[in-house]
Amino acid sequence: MSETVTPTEMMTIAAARALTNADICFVGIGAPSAACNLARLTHAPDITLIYESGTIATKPDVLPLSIGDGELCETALFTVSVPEMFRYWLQGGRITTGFLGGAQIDRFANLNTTVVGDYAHPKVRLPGGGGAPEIASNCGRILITMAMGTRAFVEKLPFITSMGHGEGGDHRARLGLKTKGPTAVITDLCIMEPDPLTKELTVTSIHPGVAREAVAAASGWPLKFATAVAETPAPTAEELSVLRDIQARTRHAHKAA
Amino acid sequence: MSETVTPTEMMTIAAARALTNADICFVGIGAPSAACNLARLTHAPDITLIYESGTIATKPDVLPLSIGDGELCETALFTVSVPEMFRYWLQGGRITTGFLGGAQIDRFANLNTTVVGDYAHPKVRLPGGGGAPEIASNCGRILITMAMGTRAFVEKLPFITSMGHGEGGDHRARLGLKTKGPTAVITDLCIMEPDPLTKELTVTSIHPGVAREAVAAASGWPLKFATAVAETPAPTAEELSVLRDIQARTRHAHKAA
Amino acid sequence: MAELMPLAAAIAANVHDGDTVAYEGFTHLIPFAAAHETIRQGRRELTLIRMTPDIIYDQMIGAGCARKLKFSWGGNPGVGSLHRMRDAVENGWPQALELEEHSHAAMANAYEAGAANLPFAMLRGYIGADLPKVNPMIRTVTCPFTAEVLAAVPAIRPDVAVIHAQRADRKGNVLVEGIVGVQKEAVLAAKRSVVTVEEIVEELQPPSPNSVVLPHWTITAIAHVPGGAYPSYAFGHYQRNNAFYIAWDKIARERQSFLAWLQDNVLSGRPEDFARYARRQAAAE
Amino acid sequence: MAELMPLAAAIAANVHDGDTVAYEGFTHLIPFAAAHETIRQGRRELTLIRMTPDIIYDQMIGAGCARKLKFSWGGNPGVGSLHRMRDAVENGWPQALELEEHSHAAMANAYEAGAANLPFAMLRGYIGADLPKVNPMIRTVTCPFTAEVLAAVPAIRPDVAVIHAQRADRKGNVLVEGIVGVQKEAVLAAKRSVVTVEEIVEELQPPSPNSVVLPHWTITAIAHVPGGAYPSYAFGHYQRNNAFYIAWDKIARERQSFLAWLQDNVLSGRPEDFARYARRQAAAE
Repeated sequence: MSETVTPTEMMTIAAARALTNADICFVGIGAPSAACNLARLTHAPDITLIYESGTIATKPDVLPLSIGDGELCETALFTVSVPEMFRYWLQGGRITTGFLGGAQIDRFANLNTTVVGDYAHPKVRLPGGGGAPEIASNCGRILITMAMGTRAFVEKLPFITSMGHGEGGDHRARLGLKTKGPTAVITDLCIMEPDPLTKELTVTSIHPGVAREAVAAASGWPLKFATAVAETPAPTAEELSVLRDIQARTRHAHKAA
Repeated sequence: MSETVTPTEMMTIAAARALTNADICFVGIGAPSAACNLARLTHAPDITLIYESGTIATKPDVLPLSIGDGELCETALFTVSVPEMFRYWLQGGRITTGFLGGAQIDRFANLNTTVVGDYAHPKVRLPGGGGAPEIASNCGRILITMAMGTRAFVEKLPFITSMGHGEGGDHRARLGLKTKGPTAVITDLCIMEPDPLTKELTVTSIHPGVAREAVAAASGWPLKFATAVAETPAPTAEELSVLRDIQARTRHAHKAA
Repeated sequence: MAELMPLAAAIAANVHDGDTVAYEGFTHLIPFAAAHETIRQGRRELTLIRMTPDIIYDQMIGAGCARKLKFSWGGNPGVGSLHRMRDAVENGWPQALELEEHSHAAMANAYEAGAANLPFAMLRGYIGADLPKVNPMIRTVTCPFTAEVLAAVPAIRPDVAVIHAQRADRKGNVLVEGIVGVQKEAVLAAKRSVVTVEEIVEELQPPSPNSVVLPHWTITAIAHVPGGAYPSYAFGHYQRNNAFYIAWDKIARERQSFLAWLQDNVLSGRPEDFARYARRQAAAE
Repeated sequence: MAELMPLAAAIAANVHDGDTVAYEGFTHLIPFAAAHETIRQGRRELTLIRMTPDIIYDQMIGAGCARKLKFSWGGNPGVGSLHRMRDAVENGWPQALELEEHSHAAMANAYEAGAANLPFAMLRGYIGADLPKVNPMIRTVTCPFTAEVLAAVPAIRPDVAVIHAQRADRKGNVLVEGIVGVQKEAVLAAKRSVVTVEEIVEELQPPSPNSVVLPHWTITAIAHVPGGAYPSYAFGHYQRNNAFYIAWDKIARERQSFLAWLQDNVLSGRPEDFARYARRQAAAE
């Protein structure tokens, strides 16, 4: 095992720590999937993982490449149709935690995964929202994982794919939402949480070895820092080894034809 | 086997003859269930029988007492939830033939199974509509089986539980319905069909040994007869023996505790 | 999170006077043991919801548990009337019973909407029927694309759903199999849920990945009550006792015979009594 | 009534230029063999509907079959962009592609509404999102009981649905198992349907009474195409070829490499070619 922790590993481990045994978690592909399964294989063995393909209480041995790999169904308690997944389970209010990422985020944790540029004549056509618009509104809380950078953390989104805290303040409540929305943005450099009142993202914890200036420089807007910024605890040996093991199994599995 | 055919047997056999191999049939309990299974066991072995409990393509060996007896599920191709039954299969327009009966019927084949007397202060509280209101509108055609009598075949219904031809004529079309509605009322004395134009029920066939006057006397409204009234073909030996066999098996099964 | 407990404790903790409750099971898996326990505990002023009240609600209504019934078909299936329900509606005995009446399609859609956390259900229904004239809870909604007018009914959101199922595992995950009715929807639509089961197993092991499962975090309490669906049935365990359904017509026809039956079979009974029905069937196989 | 026929005949009889089509399968059971046959037959001006266009629609769009795409997530799952789709949207190659974009929840509900023969679907969705500003097919409906405003989208009613399934019996009844996606809804919502299957059996024998079955009278044509979901997978038969999904990124990135791949693997291919993927997997087990 390498002694150097990569920023992506730190991000995944910090995200995993935000989860508990009581979570019913709607998992996206990539960092969220790694974080959720890391939590399951370390401190939260009873966490319930749900993928939008319909697999409920799944326990994959390797990380899926798609949200519907066979591994997910084979290890699930049961599997429902996609309409049922979105109607009874997501809209039904059964999911405590939704995980989102995106191409771009703004200071109120709104996300863009649709287009860069004008919608009708895009500079870059991104994949689109998928489940995100309703994950963002129907889950009890939202965790976001994204690597930082000024092209990703932007002053103004060209398109709001899924709402975080909208224009800030009580915007969610004004739209009738009863769910919390994003409660943390876990990046490769730091952890941000919305200010209790304004809902503006505020850095509350910086990962070990990362300079405060580097965090500020990686944001496209003037980033707020909490009065007392913590240092994210370094990954434990167990966290690192479990994460690297599952990723090694995953690489091996996906390369086999 | 008794040589005398009872009126109920004649009714059931006449109803069975209205069905074909191509029918996807929504079956109610009682005479419809007997008729549908008689058809399946004689001239229409490939008929698809569906009970509102969710059992699809079922082949019961004994007639069920309820629409959800275990026999129905055990012999079905598959079984769906009740919401799915009413959404995808009935409202979905997948049923070619619905079978209805009722406590009362009027000349336009509207049915009452809700109350006799005022709704708020009923003289007799009947079971209610169950699936009937939407069976009546969503099936390709409706067959009705009811024993005749002046308390059942009435001038005016106290309550329309399910619509037949409403006020007659193009009433169904005016309400946006594209299905045929009742195409035959098969009784213990005769068969009635709606007039092509007025949709008033008209006797088109009288069962063997039944006097035209007896038919007229069993209706609460002045009954119309077709210009050429046929005589319903007498039950064949096969029809009778198959019907009596399944009813004997059924009596035996339901008496066992 | 599902907690495994005795039936009496499960009902006491979850069914309260005045609650809106749905004891569901469409001819199959009807939770009779739970209903009897509710009668024994003397619950009053319940609003009962069920597509087919069946003899389970005939018993609860006759025992005086109910002030209102929301339903779509109120008969003894294949037999005739529900005499206790009729006595309450027609004569107010043992107390008046308010009715909210729908069609099966509307009730099924209303459960479905409840499970989906929608405020109402829509259906192409009630066309040319009189029920919308007497039930103000049947309204309309207009399609914003085609302008078609559809029927609308409120979603069903009970305080408690009570169902019976084949089995639960140690964590409280539940398998329902066969005629599954609206049980899954009823549980997902309800604030709380009580599930009685034929057996508790180590691992649920559904026969198909697409089996009907209710995970433990959708259920409040689970009670192990073998035979708990008798005289209805549990697919894979025991058959419907059609003879009892036929016999019920005579028992329930008169108040005195009903009260005698109630005393002997419910008030003097215990949940464990139901096990004899499960055993008898197993022995016969 | 389902008719068993060769895939070429099934596609020729059911998929016509200008049709609105849904080749469905949510990461699992994606009907690649049917899509390749459609490309070979030179279909044009199709409106393609699919929640996740995936590489199956990347291939059809790149081959020039499509004029419009209705979708909710257009990526190569876990890998990156769909380069052929982006080339059509951004550069109009090989022809311009009109987009109608929804969320997954809206698409899933729209299929469900189509299967239920409703004109529209409602959902608590799109709250605070920009998509309703650019898609006039996202409207609202107001609850007649609570006055809550919900999102509404038109029901999906394709001319043809095309799916892949594990097996059919001789009568044409079809079993789908595992991640069942929106395939059942797509078939029930469509005017016609084509189903490719891994195997034809004498009796369907679903593992549970509640298995996902499409009876023969809901299906127009069935073709026996073992391996027909490759490089996606068929639960119980063969696994997803994730390596091919990763390789597709390079194949599809440039027009020339895509066209060469298309010539070698689709235009010069036959439905029978897919059997080698099913066989290889069977041998490995």
